[in-house]
Amino acid sequence: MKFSGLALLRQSLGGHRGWDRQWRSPEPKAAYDVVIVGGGGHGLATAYYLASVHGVTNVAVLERGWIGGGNTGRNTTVIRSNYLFDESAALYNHALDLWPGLSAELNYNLMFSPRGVMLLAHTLHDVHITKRHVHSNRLHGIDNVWLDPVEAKAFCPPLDISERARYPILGAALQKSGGTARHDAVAWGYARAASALGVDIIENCAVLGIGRDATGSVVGVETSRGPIGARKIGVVAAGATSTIMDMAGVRMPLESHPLQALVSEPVKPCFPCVVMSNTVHAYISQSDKGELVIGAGADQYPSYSQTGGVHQLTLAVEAICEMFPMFGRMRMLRSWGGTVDLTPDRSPILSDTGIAGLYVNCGWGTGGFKATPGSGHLFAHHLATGSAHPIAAPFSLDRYTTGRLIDEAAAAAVAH
Amino acid sequence: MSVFRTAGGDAIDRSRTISFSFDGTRIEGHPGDTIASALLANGVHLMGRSFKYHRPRGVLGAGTEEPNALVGVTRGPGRFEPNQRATLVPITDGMVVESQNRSPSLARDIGAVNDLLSAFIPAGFYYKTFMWPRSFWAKVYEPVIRRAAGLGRPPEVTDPDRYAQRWAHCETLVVGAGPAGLAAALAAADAGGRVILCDEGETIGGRLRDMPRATIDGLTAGKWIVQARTRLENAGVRLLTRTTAYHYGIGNLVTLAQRCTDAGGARTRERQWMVRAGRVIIAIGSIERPIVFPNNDRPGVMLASAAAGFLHRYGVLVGRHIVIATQHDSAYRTAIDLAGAGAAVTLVDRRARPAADLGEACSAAGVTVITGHIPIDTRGRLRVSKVAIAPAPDAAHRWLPCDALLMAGGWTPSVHLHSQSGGKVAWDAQSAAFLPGTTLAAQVSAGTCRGRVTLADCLADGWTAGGGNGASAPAADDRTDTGMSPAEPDAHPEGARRKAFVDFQNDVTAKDIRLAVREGFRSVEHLKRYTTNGMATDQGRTSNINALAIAAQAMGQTIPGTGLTTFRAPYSPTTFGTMTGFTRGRLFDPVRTTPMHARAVAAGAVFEDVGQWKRARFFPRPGEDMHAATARECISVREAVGLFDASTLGKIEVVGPDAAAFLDLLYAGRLSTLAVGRCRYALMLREDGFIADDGVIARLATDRFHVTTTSGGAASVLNVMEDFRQTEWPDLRVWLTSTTEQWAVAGVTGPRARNVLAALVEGVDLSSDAFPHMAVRQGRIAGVPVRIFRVSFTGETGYEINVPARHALPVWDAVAAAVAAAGGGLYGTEAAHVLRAEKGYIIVGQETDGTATPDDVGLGKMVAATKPDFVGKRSLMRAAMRDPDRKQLVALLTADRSLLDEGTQVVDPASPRQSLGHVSSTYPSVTLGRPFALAMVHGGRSLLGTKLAVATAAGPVAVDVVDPVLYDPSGARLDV
Amino acid sequence: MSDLILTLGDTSASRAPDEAQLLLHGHPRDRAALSALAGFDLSDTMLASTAGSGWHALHLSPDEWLLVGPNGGRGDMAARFAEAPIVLSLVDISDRSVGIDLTGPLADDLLAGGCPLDLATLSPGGCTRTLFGKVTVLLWRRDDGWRMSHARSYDAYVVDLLCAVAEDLASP
Amino acid sequence: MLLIECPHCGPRAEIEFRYSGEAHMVRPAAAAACDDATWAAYLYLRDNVRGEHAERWRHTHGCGQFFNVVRDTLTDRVVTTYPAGHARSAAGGEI
Repeated sequence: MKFSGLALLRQSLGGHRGWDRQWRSPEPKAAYDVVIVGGGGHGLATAYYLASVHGVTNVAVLERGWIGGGNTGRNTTVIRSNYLFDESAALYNHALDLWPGLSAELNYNLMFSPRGVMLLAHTLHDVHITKRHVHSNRLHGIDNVWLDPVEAKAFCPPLDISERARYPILGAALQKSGGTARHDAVAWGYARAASALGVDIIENCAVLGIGRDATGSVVGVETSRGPIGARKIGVVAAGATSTIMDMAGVRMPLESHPLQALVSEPVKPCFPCVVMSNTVHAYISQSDKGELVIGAGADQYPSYSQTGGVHQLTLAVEAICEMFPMFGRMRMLRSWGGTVDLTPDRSPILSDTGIAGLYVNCGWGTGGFKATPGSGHLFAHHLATGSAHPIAAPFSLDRYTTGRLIDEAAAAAVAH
Repeated sequence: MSVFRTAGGDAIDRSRTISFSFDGTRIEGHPGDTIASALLANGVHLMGRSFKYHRPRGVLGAGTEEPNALVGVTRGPGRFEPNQRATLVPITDGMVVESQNRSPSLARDIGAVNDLLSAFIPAGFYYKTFMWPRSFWAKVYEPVIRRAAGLGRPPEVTDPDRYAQRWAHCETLVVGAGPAGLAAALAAADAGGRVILCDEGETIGGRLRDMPRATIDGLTAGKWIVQARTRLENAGVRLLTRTTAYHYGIGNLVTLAQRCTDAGGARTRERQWMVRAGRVIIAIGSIERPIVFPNNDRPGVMLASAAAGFLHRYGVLVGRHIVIATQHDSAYRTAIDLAGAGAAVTLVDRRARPAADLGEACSAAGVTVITGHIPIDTRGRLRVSKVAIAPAPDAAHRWLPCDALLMAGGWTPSVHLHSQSGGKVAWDAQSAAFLPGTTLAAQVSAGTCRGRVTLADCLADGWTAGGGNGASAPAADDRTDTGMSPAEPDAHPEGARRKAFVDFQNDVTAKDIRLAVREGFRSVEHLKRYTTNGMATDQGRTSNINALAIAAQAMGQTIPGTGLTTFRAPYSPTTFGTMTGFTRGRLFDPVRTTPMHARAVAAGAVFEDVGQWKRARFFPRPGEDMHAATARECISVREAVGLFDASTLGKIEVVGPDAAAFLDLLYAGRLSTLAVGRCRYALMLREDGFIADDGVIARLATDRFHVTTTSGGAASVLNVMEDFRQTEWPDLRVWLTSTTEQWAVAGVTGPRARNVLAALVEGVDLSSDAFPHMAVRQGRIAGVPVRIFRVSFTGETGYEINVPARHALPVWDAVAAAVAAAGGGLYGTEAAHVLRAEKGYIIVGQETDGTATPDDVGLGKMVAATKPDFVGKRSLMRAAMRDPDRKQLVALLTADRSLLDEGTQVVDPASPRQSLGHVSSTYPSVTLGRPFALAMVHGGRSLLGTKLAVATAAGPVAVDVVDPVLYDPSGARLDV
Repeated sequence: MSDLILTLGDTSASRAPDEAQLLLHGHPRDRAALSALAGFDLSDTMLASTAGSGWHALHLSPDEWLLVGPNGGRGDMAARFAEAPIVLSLVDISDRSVGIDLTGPLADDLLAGGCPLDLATLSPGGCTRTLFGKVTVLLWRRDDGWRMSHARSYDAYVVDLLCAVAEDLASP
Repeated sequence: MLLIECPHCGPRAEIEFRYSGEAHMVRPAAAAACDDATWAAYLYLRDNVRGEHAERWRHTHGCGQFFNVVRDTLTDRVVTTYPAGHARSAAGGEI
């Protein structure tokens, strides 16, 4: 059933008994053309674009738990594309181009809210690197502009631009087309749209092994719900990539770390945009429900526990109160943790693997949510055609051997 | 005082009356009252409006579980807090309380129109609409929704209060000072070791305070609590009340939030305790569940336990005509107590045949008992006025008039902290509850939070958990039970169009949950997220199990088969101030200053933050801006002499017979050939081949080197060095000592630098033959032994005088006087950067960005490629690292002599959208008489002498690509 | 500058006197020879200190002893190691850090405001590096209280934090 | 916040330490002679295991020593610690 205000009205007369399952829950078939391992936003988007763009509908998405239950449902939903290097900017901008039309395309309100993303500069070094971003972005048509402190405060009134601060604000970069979206809706919207096009979404289905024939090509997966054949396998399993790839004997340049976030109790609107600070180490926005959404730093050690140290939460809150001292009397309501796959150069991997039929999409680190539509779109191209989309090509695994890294981390210190 | 105040109430001080305002009305209460108890004592039940439908609401609970009665509290300027649970906030004289989420008033709220529209806005409605037209979501719909959402108004001014933090260590931490927790702490204190006992309440006792007729070891409950406190205090137990354990972390680190004072001011308002405990005893009790039936949310409808709490703690009767709906035993005691306090009480039990002795006790107390009935509806706009009861939802009903309706839907053990510790929970059919299961943490749950029912069981359980011998546990007379009788959560069948609330604050109804199940949201996490059940500020304390029961019924599953969402910190909402503790303002991050900092301040320096250091950026004279001051400082260095505080440079003393071999491995250059008394510039690479740091290395003796690092790199360079020393080449006989702060450094540079030193230094021949460029000597200035390095970061003759830090000021003053006498002066980092850039000297972190090799920045000759190995060598051999089209360091001169902005992009005018590189440094230069820039440009060295462009916001600016050494290419000025 | 930083009832924090500090590194197996050079036994127990002829040696790392002694004796002590027959490193770090002496019944509580360490694990003479707030400090338990020392650039922070902790301890 | 038993200083809070990567990565002996793939594996490829993970830590704000820890990455529990240079051990960390 098409979602619309009219449909809601009609259903309200019948006690909303007419709504169907938003996505089918089929038993797995014996084999598929493509099996996507991982039912997060990126995996579901990949399946959707395989079906909608490439006409490949004999597709299954296998999810160990519930769809969107990994980093898709655990992130702070920041969307932006103002990355430093040309390759990264092109990649993230590909996603940002897709966001505005996505709710209509999927017929699911993802609540994409381009309210602006502001990156603060507190030191001359910050100014230096931030301006480099701004100028590089401008050349590539990305709307990232430099603001002086007064302009920054005009856009985000809660900012404390006084000299009182330990690290006073010297300026900011603002990407107005950046913003936030409703994370769960992204997973559910892609799932519903993909399911409608024939994609099988199979939850509670853990992949236990990757089957290969005598030539080494993949032939399918072993799962907790039995063997499933596959001509091609796309691994899109953030937080479990190393484990899944190990089933095919591939070692990955990844470390999986806990990343926490927290929200405050909801209050009336008081924070208009997204603000990030690398020097003071925090990022913050306010959800439509009124909660301040605050991201913490990754814990220093690798872990799959989906929990982290209380000191990481504390550091994030300290930073927020330093920049916004009126929030000292707000209260933390919820915190949670995800598992992020970090690459050595903090740029993702969209790549062949050296094994015929096996492809991997991983390493989005702390900032994968923003890339969801672009990542799915490009990875679908790769799976359908067998070769990387030109935008994705620089993000191959072999860059770690050649040394052709795309080192956003070195340049920006922290990426979100 | 109010007619609803009865005798009793252990929390309040009846001898005093204080007042506060609630929405402008003056309300009186006693010290010890909460906002809720004071309002109820005055007959005020309407305290809030719900989040979505703006339904009128009163209190549901009496404690931390409260979803409805949220208020904003002001205690003076800056001391406003939204979303306070009225059931927790003690009243103070003169405080101002406001209701929330209503307009214009609590009684008449236009938002209540949502309640009429509720048929159109079921769970998840917003995912299905607001999609057209495309731009309207962010511009129209979202702002409206955002304004409608949110609870209280946000705090708007800087929080004026003080917060603190403290680490603590103990053998036993007991969380919760109810019967089980007290017994546990008593036993642990007897056993010895450090014991900490915390409780979120205003005082100890927990639910025991609501059982005045219970006796323990022959004492009434109240007397036993007093005795227990004395015993604990005498045993040295640290007793923390008003203290909530909000986070249970790995390694048994439990974080507590202590509310020290509600008033604020000079006192610490809240204190965070970080407790590392040998073992933790969790005794945090259980929370009563509401009953899900239509219109179960009117003011006056509350939990039976809440009514008991208000009666026993505050002496407040929640109504005169009270109906209690129950499906198990615990409500009977409450019924009897309420009747004893003067209320007319009717008890409606779902069970057809409750235990006979309970019925007899009720009769004796004058309580009417109706069995085999359930509540199915209520009436009353701003306060419940009657309740419909029937044998079944669709059976014939009758109305019972009432002014309070109490729900006793069974008890939910609080497994939050157990779950936070990494413990599993398991469904226990007998208790009809999830109970603590296995855990790897050194913790144990005790009392009702693990399903113990009677008071005697709870005391014994706590006593045993605390290490006591079971036989010597405090003994309670039984049937005066805690009333924690199990009851299967009620899955109220699908009913009429009226709303049966599950999550009161978020307005999630039973129908919403069934709708979500129909739409395929079958995982408990999906259910939670789609309906928002359990995501309100009460964190699902009263709603999670009921929601689960309804979902399980809708799916035809069992409750344990449906699952439970994960419990996450915080245990209850915790202020940011508490989490921040001391870490605010000056204590947010250390400010590091050099020994000469006061002199820079006195000289009027403008500082910049470099890491944690404050460095003097320039020294403006009256009327000068930064450019003017910097130009003057540059001229001073180029034409006379300048003095620079270089103390922040990292310094490491590398000592041992293998020191030279070690440095050969750590640095790209060769240090083993360095003669004693000489210095060499060196690059440290990362193992991936990119520049990590640079500095000057001096050889003080065959086996002793003085290594300098960048200011920001000092700690990481030492870390890398220690890593390789300890783990990769542990056989090398070499040790590292950080001497960054041992030495203060005065940099003297300029054509008159040698003259300045000549007047000051004893014991050093300053002639170029005796003390050439890139050499080190030891001498004395003002009687202080100093190390003098003849190095230059400006292109002029230069000396860096290293002085033991505690003697820095006299030496600095002497040097400064000599510099001034020579016509020079102080210069700051800005001038230093201009001067070095004119010479084409790089700054690591500015020309390099973690992706530059030595060759990229024109320092390929600093790499001793013939060394068999050094950190980063292998990586430099990779194809991409030797690509001739890598970005290379050049200088750019604008044709129009304009100053470029840093970070601007270099382009070929023929293809202006394609970046060829970026401007890494850009300055006006008084020396060159024009602005200039350094840039990293693809294949830059092959483009020297060509023209490119730099893309600016105003359009392309033509530039000449030239060699990066723009000043004194021959180096003659280094030896003036 | 007064030597007294704060008082809190019978508890006080005051500036430690300037002393000579020589950082000695040597192989643990050479401890006997190192002791002979120092003129007194160097501890072989980690986080313990020993004393002799006016000097103390704090064993802070398996191959590291911090020699603390009278300012005037620095040259003599350094000279003892100058022509040593064994491999070692001796570096004068007397100017690197500044010290604060904490005495009185609340000294432990002052430290607990910023120090994650279980202070009860150190008995008199015990010593270790740890954190105080965001700064590395050296703690040394002495008969009459604690000596806390830290790199001198952090001094303002350490003093500010101590004062903040003291204010909290004074708050009821 | 982890509680880590430093082999030299005893149990300490995680904030005194700095994580330093997967343990027992062997730097190719003849680094200059190994091929690009071998070198890339040393630099970047990691087991990243779910379960018991051998890793390096440095007691940065303590004794300054690097040492090894075996920790369960599913529960974050420290299984054992042992000095750098010792072979991996499940218990006690002796060679």
